[in-house]
Amino acid sequence: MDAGRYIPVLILAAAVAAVQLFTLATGSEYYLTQLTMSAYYALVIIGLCTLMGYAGQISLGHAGFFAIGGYTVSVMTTYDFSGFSGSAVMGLLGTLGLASASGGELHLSPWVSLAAALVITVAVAFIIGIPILKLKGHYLAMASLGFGLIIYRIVLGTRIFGEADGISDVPGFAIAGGLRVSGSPELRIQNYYIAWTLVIIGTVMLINLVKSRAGRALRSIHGSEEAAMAMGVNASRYKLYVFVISAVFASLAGAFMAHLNGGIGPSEADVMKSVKYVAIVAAGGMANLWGALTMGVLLNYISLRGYLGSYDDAFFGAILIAIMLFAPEGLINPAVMKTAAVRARSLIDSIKKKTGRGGHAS
Amino acid sequence: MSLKKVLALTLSISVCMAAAGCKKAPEDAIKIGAIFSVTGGGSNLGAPESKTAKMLVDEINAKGGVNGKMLDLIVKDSESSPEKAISFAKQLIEEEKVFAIIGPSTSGETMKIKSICDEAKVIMLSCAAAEVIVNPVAKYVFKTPQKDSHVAMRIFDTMKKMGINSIGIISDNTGFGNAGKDQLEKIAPQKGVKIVISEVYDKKATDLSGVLTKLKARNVQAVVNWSIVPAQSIVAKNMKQINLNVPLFQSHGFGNIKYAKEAGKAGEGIIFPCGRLLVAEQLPDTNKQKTLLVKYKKDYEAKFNEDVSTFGGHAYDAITILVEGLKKAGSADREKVRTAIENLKGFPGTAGVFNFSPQDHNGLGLDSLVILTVKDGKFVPYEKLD
Amino acid sequence: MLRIRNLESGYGTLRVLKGVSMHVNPGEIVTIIGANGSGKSTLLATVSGILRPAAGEILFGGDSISGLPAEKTVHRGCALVPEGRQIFGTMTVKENLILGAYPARKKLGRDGIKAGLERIYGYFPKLKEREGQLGGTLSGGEQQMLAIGRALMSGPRLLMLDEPSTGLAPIIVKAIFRIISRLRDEGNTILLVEQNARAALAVADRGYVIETGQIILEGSSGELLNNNDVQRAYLGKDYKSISE
Amino acid sequence: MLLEVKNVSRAFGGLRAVDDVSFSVPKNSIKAIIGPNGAGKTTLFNLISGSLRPDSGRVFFNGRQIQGRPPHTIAARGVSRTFQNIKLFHNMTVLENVMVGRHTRSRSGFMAGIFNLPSCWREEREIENRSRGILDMLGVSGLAGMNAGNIAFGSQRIVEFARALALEPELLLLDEPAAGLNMHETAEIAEIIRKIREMGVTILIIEHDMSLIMDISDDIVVLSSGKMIAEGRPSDIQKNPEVIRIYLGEEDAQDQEP
Amino acid sequence: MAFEQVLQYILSGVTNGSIYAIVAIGFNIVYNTTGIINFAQGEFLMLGGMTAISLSQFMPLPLAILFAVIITSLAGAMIDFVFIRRLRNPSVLMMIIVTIGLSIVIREMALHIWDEKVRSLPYFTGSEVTSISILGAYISPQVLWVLGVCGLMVLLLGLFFRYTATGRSMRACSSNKTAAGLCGINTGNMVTISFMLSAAMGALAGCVISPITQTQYDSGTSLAIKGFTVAILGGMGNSTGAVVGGLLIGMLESFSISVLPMAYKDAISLAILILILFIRPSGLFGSREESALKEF
Repeated sequence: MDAGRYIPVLILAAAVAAVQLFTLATGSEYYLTQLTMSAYYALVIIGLCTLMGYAGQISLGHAGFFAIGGYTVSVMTTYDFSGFSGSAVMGLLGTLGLASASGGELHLSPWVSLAAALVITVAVAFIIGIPILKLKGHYLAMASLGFGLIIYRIVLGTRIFGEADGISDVPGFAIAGGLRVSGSPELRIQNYYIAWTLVIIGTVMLINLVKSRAGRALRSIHGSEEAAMAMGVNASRYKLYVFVISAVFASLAGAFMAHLNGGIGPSEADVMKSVKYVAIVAAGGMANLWGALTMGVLLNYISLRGYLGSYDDAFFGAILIAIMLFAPEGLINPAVMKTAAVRARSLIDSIKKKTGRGGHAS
Repeated sequence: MSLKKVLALTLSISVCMAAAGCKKAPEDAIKIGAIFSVTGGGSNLGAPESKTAKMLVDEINAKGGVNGKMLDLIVKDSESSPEKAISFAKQLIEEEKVFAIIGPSTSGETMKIKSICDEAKVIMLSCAAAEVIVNPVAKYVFKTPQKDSHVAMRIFDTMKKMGINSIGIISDNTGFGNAGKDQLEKIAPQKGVKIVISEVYDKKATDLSGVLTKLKARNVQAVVNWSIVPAQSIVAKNMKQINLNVPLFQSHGFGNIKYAKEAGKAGEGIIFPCGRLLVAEQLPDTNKQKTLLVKYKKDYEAKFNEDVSTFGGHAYDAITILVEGLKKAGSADREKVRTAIENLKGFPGTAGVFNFSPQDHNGLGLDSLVILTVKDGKFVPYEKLD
Repeated sequence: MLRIRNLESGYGTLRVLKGVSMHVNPGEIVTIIGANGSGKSTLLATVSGILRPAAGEILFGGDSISGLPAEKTVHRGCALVPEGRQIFGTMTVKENLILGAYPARKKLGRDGIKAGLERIYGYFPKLKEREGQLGGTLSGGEQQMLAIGRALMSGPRLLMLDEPSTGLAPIIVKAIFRIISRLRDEGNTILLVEQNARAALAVADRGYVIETGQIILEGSSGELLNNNDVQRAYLGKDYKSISE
Repeated sequence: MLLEVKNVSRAFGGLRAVDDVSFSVPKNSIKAIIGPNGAGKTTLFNLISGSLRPDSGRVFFNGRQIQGRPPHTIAARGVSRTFQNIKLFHNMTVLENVMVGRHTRSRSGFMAGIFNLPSCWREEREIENRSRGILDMLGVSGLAGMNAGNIAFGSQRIVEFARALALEPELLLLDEPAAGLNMHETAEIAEIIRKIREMGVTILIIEHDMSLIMDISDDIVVLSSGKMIAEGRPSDIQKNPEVIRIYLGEEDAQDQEP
Repeated sequence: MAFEQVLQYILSGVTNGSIYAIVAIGFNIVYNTTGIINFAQGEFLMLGGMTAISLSQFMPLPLAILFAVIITSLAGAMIDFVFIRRLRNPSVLMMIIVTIGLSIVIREMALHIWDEKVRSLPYFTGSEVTSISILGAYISPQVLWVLGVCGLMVLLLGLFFRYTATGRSMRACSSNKTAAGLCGINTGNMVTISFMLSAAMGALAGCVISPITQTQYDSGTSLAIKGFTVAILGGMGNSTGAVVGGLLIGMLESFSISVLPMAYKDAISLAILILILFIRPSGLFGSREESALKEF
């Protein structure tokens, strides 16, 4: 039913494949490295887009969830569990093939750590979500920012999380068959597809959600929480669920990214990262999943490629302001692109008028 | 200067995309990648490193390059983010096919790309301090700053001479502070010094009187501050202000006169081990490093109108070592150059005299450090120089 | 006092007023009646400067005030009590009133403002009781009184009232209209926009009937009250009479 | 009795917004609440619909206590409402607004939605058909695809009615449904209210338009400063001296004389 | 704990607390007129400090500070003229994003104007090593300057907002913009004034704290986060709340150091802030009544 909603997804899938084939043909597969990383960030961003754009709840702490995923996986896959080898749990995991000993060390399977990461994320999202989602406006912004900062402080101040150095030497994640999430150059193409498959699955799930009864309820909360509740929508539960889902998206991205990069550092939990996520969602046009996805991939790609050198942050700040001034509905929106052009022209005109003919804008 | 820079900023934002695409370099140039934290948390390190590297490469190229080939330096600003460092390292290796990588500036970033470089068989000369970078040794990974353990040993040795037995440590929460704190805690028992208390402060800390009060309450005989951030001068000021009058030891991170200047009168008497760069002119002429130190110092200060720091020196050493390796190998063959670097002996750099070996990819001994102190706002030797 | 010629105005590209001409003489109450969406409030918003006219002319005391922003129009002595009251909810009643005197603060001086306050409390003794209370905590009727009082503080030459009876209990509506006629008796000039046409015409000297952005009828209150069309369209004893 | 309000009180700070109010609404009747602004009418609505929690007193709906329960559970029991200052979801179309009204009458959860299970499809079709049916009945089906924020004020009221009806309420709370409407529109609203009553829905209405109230309501409750000062048939209320003194005013009472 | 130590912790808490309070007050000024949080507030401190440091090489300190305050307030006015005025119907989220964007851009511009090095103004009285003894605990005289300036600011701002026509008009704008216009208040100008005022306050604060905290191109950001925390804790828009909130957070941090590792200092103060928000969503001194009347 309503297969039309999946047409853009098919186009995306085709584009993903086309890009890979293009790089293969031109011998420029190295572009896939950053496209893969960008895809994981895009996963965080579409989750956040659902929370912000559709349910209307801002979160300035989503890097915290990314870090929870990434750090849990990193700690658990690098930690030597041989001290626990006698315990019943380890025994069970061993018989299930989820723990393996090598070189005198006992390591857990990445599946176990991934599961643990998701469980922890869901638990934290519930615990933190119940109280903070009662807040609104600046107070919600502050509380979520506070959450993000606390996570940042914890990873930066705790030895097991590697403090400022973060965690290195995280092994790859053998998913199934020959599939393996890892950063080695031979696995570049399959990792590109793994990341984008996750993004596509995530997008499909979120599209489904938005168009479902639950999604409608979420959007109604954004429209008017009071009216939504009067219509029988359990607003606090719905807000909480979508918060948890977006947290899981972030955490999942963090976990995969840790395997891909072979480690994680505190910069992933930095507040600036959270701010960037929010800004990218805004740049994409808030309640616009495709806009968020496009901007998420594009802006992260530019940043990871280092195109802007030391002006990366400046460029980012400038983009934020420019979008809010000229295209507050987001860039990926045809109507808006037109008005943006009009507004930009009128701004230029007014500057010209103020400064006299051919004056300088500075 | 400001207007010019603002204009430059606007201009570069608009053209940087295009600029990134069309870098011009001679066909047969030797490409060298550099990953520095020019901005972001490690900018205290990355900025002078980046300046030094560019200056040095220009100088070498002006003299006709190495083995008749020009050097092409590609600097990437990682903003102290490991994920960016990873992305850049892969870009430099796979896309730019660089011959070697200089940097990164911080240990966290270095550790993330250590295996990437090693697997790709690309020589990496890290400018970060942590000991784990070269221990265990990775075949293609070297580092130029002095070992933390050596710095710690020199600090403890000085303390013993002063009769200090119980100390308090504070360190910043950067990789530098982190690694230093670990080494201090590891070596203290061997040297018979008791660490009464060890605290970590934020790299953006603006007031440390609280934590120093905690130290004061534990009656420490000296304070060791191990960090690279501006708070180094705040420590000195706060100690005086809360009347904690015990000797203050700093790490080699203090090796930038601006911190001493910031601390003003409170900075007087700070003791810290450091390379010889900062006291270059005061070295005896017999010293192997003197000529190059004086020259580097003069060039840098003339060109950038700012005081030289030991961090820029790390990049200086990385490049000169690489160039020496290239010269010794006679060709841009990675294996040969790597072996040449590994066997480099008695090579003078800013940090000390390098003696590499297959077991030691740092190559600096205890004697690469001298103990300095601050007197009348200047760095002077605490002991007689050799 | 106020003369409007061929005024056109609206929101964005939407033209709500399509060539309105009218005038208000000193000392009279003029009312504009019309259905929802006919352009009554748009007219007041344009005169007061909240909206910019697209065409036409607004003369106030002989000077053109077309296109002047709201804050400048008030300084000329043309005050609006907006629809929905728009009081300063987070400030006290007294502060609300003092702010009303803002355009005339230099002329009035401290004593003038004090006298103004007393005058307003004379009209609305309830406000004196609530002097220190936050505006937002007042009841709807009290807020309306406060809004009128605030507009009067600057001693305007023309007072414009936009739907002062909206959402108020009948007894409060009556009280408000009593004040309006008292103001007229004291020589104030008032331009009144009302949904409640009967009550409006009862206090007004003259009236205009506006429909889809154009004045379709004008005359003295008596004439309008007796006009068949007006009776049918706006004075139906209740809503039922029109469906008959 | 469908709804019974027993000794309900609620204070804000020192102000007793609703003070010991008791009344009941029989099935299939229309009861009106009138009173001066600030009398506590909307507060009373909020206490019934669950937006606010009473300090004391009880509210029974179909014989079960509902006071203090969250609004969404009360809505699920069959209490629907409109708002004084229309609260449509401006970020959604008219049809979607009405479809939200079907929320309590449908079940697909979060996970079913995310995975777009076949059970969702059937339910979605059902929700959409019912919603279109309601828009049809109220004569606004032409607006279905419009953005709810972009339609005329009068139509917004009607859409809000449609949304409230989509919940298939037993009790409908209408908060000043004629506020800001002209005569034509008020007549239309009266017509709709009558139609709703014929469907078997019980109505509790707050309104200032006395002619509308007198016309449609079976019973009137008069509030003033949070207290109930009168209850009775419209004709009695009009003659009640207390009500005239506090609310209607002298002339108006005469005006309204039939 | 000995008395002197307790006192020393208190003094250290007061030092930091008053710095936080000063930043929070800057937030409140703009918030009170426009209802928006200017996340670039921290950058005003940095700009003020940096400008004063640059100027102090050419002129005496008081003059340098004066000019720095004027220049920064002009920068504040420019921000309003160039950016804030151009936004149509901004939502809370849009304002958060724009001001965050501004803060990033200003910071990066400062980096390219002044480079990454840390600088500071000289101590107003005494020097780096001067310390005043109070009942056995010690404090830098500059802290007294910070306290004095902070106290003076609160007092003057309180009087300004309550008793002057301009102050009242600014509050009117925050309460209801349309109504303010109808009262003859030029709302656009009031917003400009509030930006200038908060920039000037920020710049002054940036100068006073510079000897203690030192100034670097990115020193505004962390101060802004602290200031925002304090402003929220005290109740947005409330100057007294800002001071009490600032001192509270300052004390909390300083005493948390005494028992817990300093690395968790910020986490602890933030956790407590979040806890307080759960119990009292309008902050310690925010009037619930008033916050219910605010539009968002």
